[in-house]
Amino acid sequence: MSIGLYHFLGLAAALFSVGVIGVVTRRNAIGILIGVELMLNACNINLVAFSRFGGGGMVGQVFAVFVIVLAAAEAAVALAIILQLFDKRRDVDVDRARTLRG
Amino acid sequence: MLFAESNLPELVSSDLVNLGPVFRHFMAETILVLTIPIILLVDLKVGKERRDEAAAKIGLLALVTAFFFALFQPSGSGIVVAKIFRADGLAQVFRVIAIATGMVAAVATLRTGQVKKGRSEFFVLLLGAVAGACLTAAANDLAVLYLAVETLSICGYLLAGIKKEDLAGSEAAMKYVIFGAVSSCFMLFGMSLLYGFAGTLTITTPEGSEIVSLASRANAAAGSPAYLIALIMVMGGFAYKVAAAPFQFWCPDVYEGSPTPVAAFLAVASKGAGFAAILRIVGAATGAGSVVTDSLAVSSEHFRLLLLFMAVITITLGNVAALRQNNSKRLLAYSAIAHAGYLLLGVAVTTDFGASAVIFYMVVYFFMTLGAFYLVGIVERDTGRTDVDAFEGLGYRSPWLAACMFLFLVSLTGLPPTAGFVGKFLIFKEVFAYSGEHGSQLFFWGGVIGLLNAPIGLYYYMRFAKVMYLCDQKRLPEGTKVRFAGLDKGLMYAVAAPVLLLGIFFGGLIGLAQDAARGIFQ
Amino acid sequence: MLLTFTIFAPLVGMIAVLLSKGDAKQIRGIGMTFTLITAVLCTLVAAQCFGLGQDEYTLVKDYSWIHVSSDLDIRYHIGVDGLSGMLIFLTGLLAVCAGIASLRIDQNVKGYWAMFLLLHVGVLGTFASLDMFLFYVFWEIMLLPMYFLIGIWGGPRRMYAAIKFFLYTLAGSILLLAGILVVYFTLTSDGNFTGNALSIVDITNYAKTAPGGILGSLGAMGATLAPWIFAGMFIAFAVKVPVFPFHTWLPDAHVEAPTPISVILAGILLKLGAYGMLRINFPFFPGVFENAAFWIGLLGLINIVYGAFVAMAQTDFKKMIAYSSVSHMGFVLLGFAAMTSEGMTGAIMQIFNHGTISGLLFLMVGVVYERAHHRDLNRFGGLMWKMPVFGTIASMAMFASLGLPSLSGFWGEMFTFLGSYKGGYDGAKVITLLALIGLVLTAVYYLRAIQKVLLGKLNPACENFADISKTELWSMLPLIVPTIVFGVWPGPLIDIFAPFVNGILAQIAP
Amino acid sequence: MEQALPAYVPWIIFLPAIAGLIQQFMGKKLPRQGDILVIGAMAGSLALSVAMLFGWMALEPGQFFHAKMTWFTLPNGTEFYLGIMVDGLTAALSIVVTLVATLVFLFSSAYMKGDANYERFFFWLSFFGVAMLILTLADNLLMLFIGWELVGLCSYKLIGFWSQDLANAEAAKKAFITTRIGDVGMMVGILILYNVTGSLQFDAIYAAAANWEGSTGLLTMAGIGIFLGAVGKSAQFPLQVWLPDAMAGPTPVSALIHAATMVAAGVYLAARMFPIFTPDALGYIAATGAVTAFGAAIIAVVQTDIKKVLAYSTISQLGYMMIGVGCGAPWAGMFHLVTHAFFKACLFLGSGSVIYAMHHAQDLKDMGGLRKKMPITFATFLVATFALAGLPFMSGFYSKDAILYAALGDHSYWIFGFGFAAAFLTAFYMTRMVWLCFFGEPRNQEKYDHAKESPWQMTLPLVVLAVLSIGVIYNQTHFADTFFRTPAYQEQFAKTDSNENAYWAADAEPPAHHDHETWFTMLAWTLGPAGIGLGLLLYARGKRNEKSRVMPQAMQSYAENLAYMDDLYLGAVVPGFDRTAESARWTDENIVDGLVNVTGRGGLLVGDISGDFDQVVVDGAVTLSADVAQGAGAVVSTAQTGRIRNYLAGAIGATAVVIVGVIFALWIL
Repeated sequence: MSIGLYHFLGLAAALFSVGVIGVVTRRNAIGILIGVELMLNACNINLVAFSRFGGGGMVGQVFAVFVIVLAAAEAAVALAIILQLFDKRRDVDVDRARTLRG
Repeated sequence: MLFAESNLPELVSSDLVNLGPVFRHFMAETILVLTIPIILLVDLKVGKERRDEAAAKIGLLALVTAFFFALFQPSGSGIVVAKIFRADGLAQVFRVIAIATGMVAAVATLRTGQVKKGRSEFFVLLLGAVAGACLTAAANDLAVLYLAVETLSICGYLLAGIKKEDLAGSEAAMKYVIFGAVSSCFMLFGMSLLYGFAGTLTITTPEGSEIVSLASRANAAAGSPAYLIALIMVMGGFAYKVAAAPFQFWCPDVYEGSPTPVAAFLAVASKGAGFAAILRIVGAATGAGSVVTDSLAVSSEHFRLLLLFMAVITITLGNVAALRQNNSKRLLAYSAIAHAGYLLLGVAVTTDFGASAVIFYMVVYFFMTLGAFYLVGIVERDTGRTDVDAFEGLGYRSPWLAACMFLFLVSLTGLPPTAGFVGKFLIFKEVFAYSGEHGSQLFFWGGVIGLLNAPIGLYYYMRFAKVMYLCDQKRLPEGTKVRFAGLDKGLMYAVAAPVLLLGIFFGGLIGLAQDAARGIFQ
Repeated sequence: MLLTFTIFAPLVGMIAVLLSKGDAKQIRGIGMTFTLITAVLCTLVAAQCFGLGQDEYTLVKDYSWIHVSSDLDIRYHIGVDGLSGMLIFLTGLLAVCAGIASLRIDQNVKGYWAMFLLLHVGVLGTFASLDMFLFYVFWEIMLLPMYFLIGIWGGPRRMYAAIKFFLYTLAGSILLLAGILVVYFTLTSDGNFTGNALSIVDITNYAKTAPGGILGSLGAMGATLAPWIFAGMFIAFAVKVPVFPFHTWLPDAHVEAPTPISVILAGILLKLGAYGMLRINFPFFPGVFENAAFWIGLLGLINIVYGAFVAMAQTDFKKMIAYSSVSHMGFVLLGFAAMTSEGMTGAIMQIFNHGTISGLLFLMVGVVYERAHHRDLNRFGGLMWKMPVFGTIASMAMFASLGLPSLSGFWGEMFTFLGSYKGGYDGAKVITLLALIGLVLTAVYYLRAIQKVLLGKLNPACENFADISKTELWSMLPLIVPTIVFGVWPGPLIDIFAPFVNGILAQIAP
Repeated sequence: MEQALPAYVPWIIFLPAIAGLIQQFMGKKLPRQGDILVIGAMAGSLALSVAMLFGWMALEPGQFFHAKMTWFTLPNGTEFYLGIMVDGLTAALSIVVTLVATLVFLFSSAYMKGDANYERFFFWLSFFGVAMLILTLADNLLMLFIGWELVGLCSYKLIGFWSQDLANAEAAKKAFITTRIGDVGMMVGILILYNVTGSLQFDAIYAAAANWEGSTGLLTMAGIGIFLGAVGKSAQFPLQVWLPDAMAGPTPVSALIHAATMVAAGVYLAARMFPIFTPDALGYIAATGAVTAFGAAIIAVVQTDIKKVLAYSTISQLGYMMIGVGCGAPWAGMFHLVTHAFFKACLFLGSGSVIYAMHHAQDLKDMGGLRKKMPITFATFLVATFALAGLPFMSGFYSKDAILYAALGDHSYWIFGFGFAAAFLTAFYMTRMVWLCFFGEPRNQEKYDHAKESPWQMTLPLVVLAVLSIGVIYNQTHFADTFFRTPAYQEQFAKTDSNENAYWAADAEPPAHHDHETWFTMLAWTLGPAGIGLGLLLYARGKRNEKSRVMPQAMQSYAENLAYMDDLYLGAVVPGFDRTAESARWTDENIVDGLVNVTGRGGLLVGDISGDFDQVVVDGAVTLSADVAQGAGAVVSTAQTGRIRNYLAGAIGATAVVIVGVIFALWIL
């Protein structure tokens, strides 16, 4: 059997789920960010797969490229913010940062 | 056959090459974007002591000019720029709102001395965020929409944490960014699926007389659950932007943590942008313009109900949670959540009238929420407190400030003769009308529950009124008199006047909103 | 224009008060002037309302306010018939009394008069509007000034009372809004309905003919919905009336509110509830009303007896009178439920006369409170000998309230009973006979009050009480006169609202 | 049938009304504080009503004066009238009212001299006159009811005239409320009648009753309802408790209101509504009358307060009148009303004169031997006593006799028995009182020495009334004939099976008194003397005084405890009501209000703890919805843990649930 669209979709879904689980289970901010990256890449797989197999044309792949770029930017910002927090709190456990609540 | 037949996108198409239309229809955005490098350059060149105010001057100037361009640049429901933007009324309204919010936020920051140093940074981010919001409102292509939203978000993350020395600020920023990143992933995944179904990223394109939308491209497939799931995930992303359940958690913390003007900006501008996008996506996805096939009708019916539940839950959640708050920023945050719910109620109806009601409400919301936040900012500046009791006796110590605040609160509660009432009236009118025409009991009870939330709202909004007026005048706290003069005063009057006037003469705005909403749904 | 002037005269007054730079004295002057102007205009309006035809309105003004589409056409549509004319007259009357009584308010005078006048804008507007949107707007406008008047100038627990009043009424009016909206959307999508879906007049007329009521076009859903909407609106108005079990805000509000505000509250605001029922609730849903008549009558009975019992147990003078209001407004419901000419007449007479009498009673309490600074019935005694004029008027007021013939309170009860016994629903007779107990109970608590306050040995604590002053007397006169005149000669009162009664009976009990 | 009303008749009401108005507003300034004005006005209406009486007597049998004008019209066109109807009843009663009133006013001008509120007293007196005359002349139930309530008001005000003393105020309140209870019954009657008739005019009601569609039970109910009103006003069993207390008022008031006129109004009402009474209703009335007549008579025997004795005797006599009405001889009842009015007023005024002489001592223990000191009072008192005791040739003899005979004719023998015993007791206790008061040795020498005959304003009325107590001036047999010629009655008489009235059907000669059976006549003749004899036997020897026991123990204590009625009411009924009220209040503040703000209480507690009372009181004062909300609010804000991961879990979890739900619902199902 040849690898078809649905395999890619399945892979993407799986990857996304893995990312989600990572995000929810990690206490470490960096870990969460990694989870986010996984999810983003799942999306990219979707886009590319659709544009390859479906009638989507090139736009999907272009979109994917944009996503990659944005992911980088987002990650950078996120890291910056987390570092800022780290300066004050000296740990990256997001759960301990809970002065704002209620 | 799962996919519509492909039409190869000419990405580098002729009408993108000649940038004429872009500039004609997007002068405001262009100005904002171009100002960013200018500010950065100035920041490099100008001496340390003068760079802050220089940045402030330039930034404000840019915002003001952009505002006027936004007001007067041509727009029309048919106009599509380079396939990826629409310069229709919807874009127009929300773009104006976004820029105006940016202006007020900037002024507030300066007046309340929130950001002492690193102003250039602040203005760069602010302009970026505003530009992002504008483009979000105008985007007609999933990719562009994503880019715009992310621009808005990323700037927003940094704005929330703009006070580096402040722990709360940093924590707020952290929560904001993580929550934002995750939910944007949901949005993106949903988008990718939509792209798969429709085979295009274009949301709606007017082809001759009738409008071709995502849904119509995906026609047969639109009935499938997967399509619905895609929509849900996209909505997840936007729910985060507008702080609607179940993506509302970040909202109170971030508003409380971040500087008040920033909170105001997030509460108004990015919520507005979010709703613009929601209107477009939902409109397109429930088959605007296309011949609505049965399968599509079914799935959009399901989607409608989901939106209804989402809205009702959001309203109740926000109102109920607000009851317990003593921090005015937190309280306003929950009220912002509740209002997101009201707006969603208008979206859930998925008619042009519903959309117009949403637009109307958004405009009103812009005035009253911005005003409330601004006043909170002033009180915070002079008393250093953000809890509700900081307002004690203001009705007698600075009566006009109190009067404005009271007006905003009454409007937020939704009592006549203020604009807030008219907004709620229009939205619930549409809800009940829908339940009537489609004989939908669910919508009827949804409407009733929504209405019954008003007394709860009244209860916590009136807490302000209580501390401001019903305090024992004999023993007013010897707190410093809250200064309410000059620009603050002028600005607040300018914001308060419409809240009252639109409550009495709202015909014009309704007309405007209906023009703007034409063609979003059919 | 007369009507418009009447509605907005107080608003002008309010602005004048707010803008005036004068001291308390001048502000009182301005406020009082505009109150008097309003009162005069009200009287003129009422004078126009005699001899109208059935379902006929006068002084009608109908301008487009917000015309967005034929779908959404909100109009400034006002007009008066006998009923609203009568109530507008009552408003003017009580405005004067409350105004005079307000002259002694010296804390934050400016704010007080501004709110006081704004309140009347809301009241008059509600009575005059024939467009449901307008009606609702005015209806809500009343809330805020009332909230502040109780909350700022009230007694020790004023905040509690104020917020309670506010929440109850708003919760109610939200249901009203829901009802208005449902009626509105139904009619806009109803082919047979020609007319403005917000116009009270059009809808009332349509309700006569429409098959299956005004929600008929919804078919089965309309049938299920109509009772809900009716109930919702009824609750909205019942809160104001107030009807058991929504009455608990009333005692608190009354006890805390300053005297003039209690007068307005008991004299006018309670009547707004009854008015709303007559103007909107019943005419819109005649069918539902007929089925609900028994329950409404039952609620009336509960109000009468239960309210009287609770009043009997009070030691706070003002609270006792507050509960007596609950009891007396029960007669109004009883009369409505009957669907007979006598019942309706009795109820509406009760609306007017309770307005004047309870106003008088609250002024009385105010007078006592002024001097004693407490309202504990057990700490008075023998005032009759110290303050004869006060004593005479007070006992007159109380006897009027317990329904002594030749004073106006009698007619409302008498005709309510006569009509209610004829009542068109099953169990009317039983309910009426049970309600008769109210006659005795009322006598009991009023005579007790008279005995504790006026009779017996002069309580040494009351040694230095002065008899009522000229001002106080003037503030009561406008209420004493109608109490006696309409007691002896109820004719004019009946004549003014007779056409309305025929109209609504033709509507709800054809 | 109807004859045009003479123009002067309304002035019977107007005169005292005008006098009252003037008195109200400028009483203090008038000469002699306006008493002349009031007395004169009442004398005027006396003259007018005498004229009216003769005017009416000149009419053909069965005719009567009637005039009415529309008062107001209901929306549905039902008209209500101000009307005056003058038939025998009216004529008789208005004479009684105006005459007694005039005399009492005159009496008061001396009795009340120097009272702080002298002019108020006369205002209320003339107000009472107006109300009573409205009641009398009314041609419809509504006006009658209005007058009815107004006399109640006057009685309230006058009983409590000296209400610096709370006891008097209490008595006044008791009177008003007790009668009000009766009025509830009357309202029931009115409602039923109006519901059937659609009008409250007497003629309409008579007509409706004559050919009654609808159940007889209903008509009976209406009748008894109306009668209950009379029970209240005329202090019949079980509502008689207020009348003895009402003696707290000034004695002229007791004479006018609580002996002669107002309490008799009940009998008038019963007679007026006679045509609507079904046999059952009549039976009930007669029974009530009998019980009251006898029960009160027993109590009167043991009273030591001179006014209390008279009060109970009044109750008992009113019972007598009710027997008359109930046994189908309203004319007899009315006849007794008239005679009783005069001699009882005389007795009260006499006692007033005594009290006046004794400086407001009312207890028999302070009296004795007064006949020497105050001869006129004594003489008149004696005459009136004979009348009340029913000695032959005195007015009371004829009227009682007529009533008893009616009872007999009605074949209600136990009632006859009761009335018979009551008559005997009456004679007895009157003798007892007269003796203890006027004969024997003075028991309070000091007071006795100061006592002296009263001024002419007081003695003159006594004389007049005493004269009117002489029976021969009434031609009793023609009384019925004269005073019940209105057709409604004749129909009714035809219906009731009283052979006394049988002749009304075919209007034959009215039955003459002498054709009673001989045994009855004998009985009637001996009854009074027997009672008096017994009285003398017991008291004349001076061994016994007011304290001494004259009856079997059970009866004695029954009488001394006023038939336990007050204990019943004050011990059970009143506290019962109070407890109900109290629990109602409690319910209202805790349950009803509580329902509507549940956590209000909870909030309060929290408030006390947190010390931030007001804040939380207001927080607590929220509607049910907002209350639940409060709780929910707590929940939600605790869900807002501040842990970003919980947030993510919440958001993602919710979305996941929805997605799974969609998949499940749409794909798998």
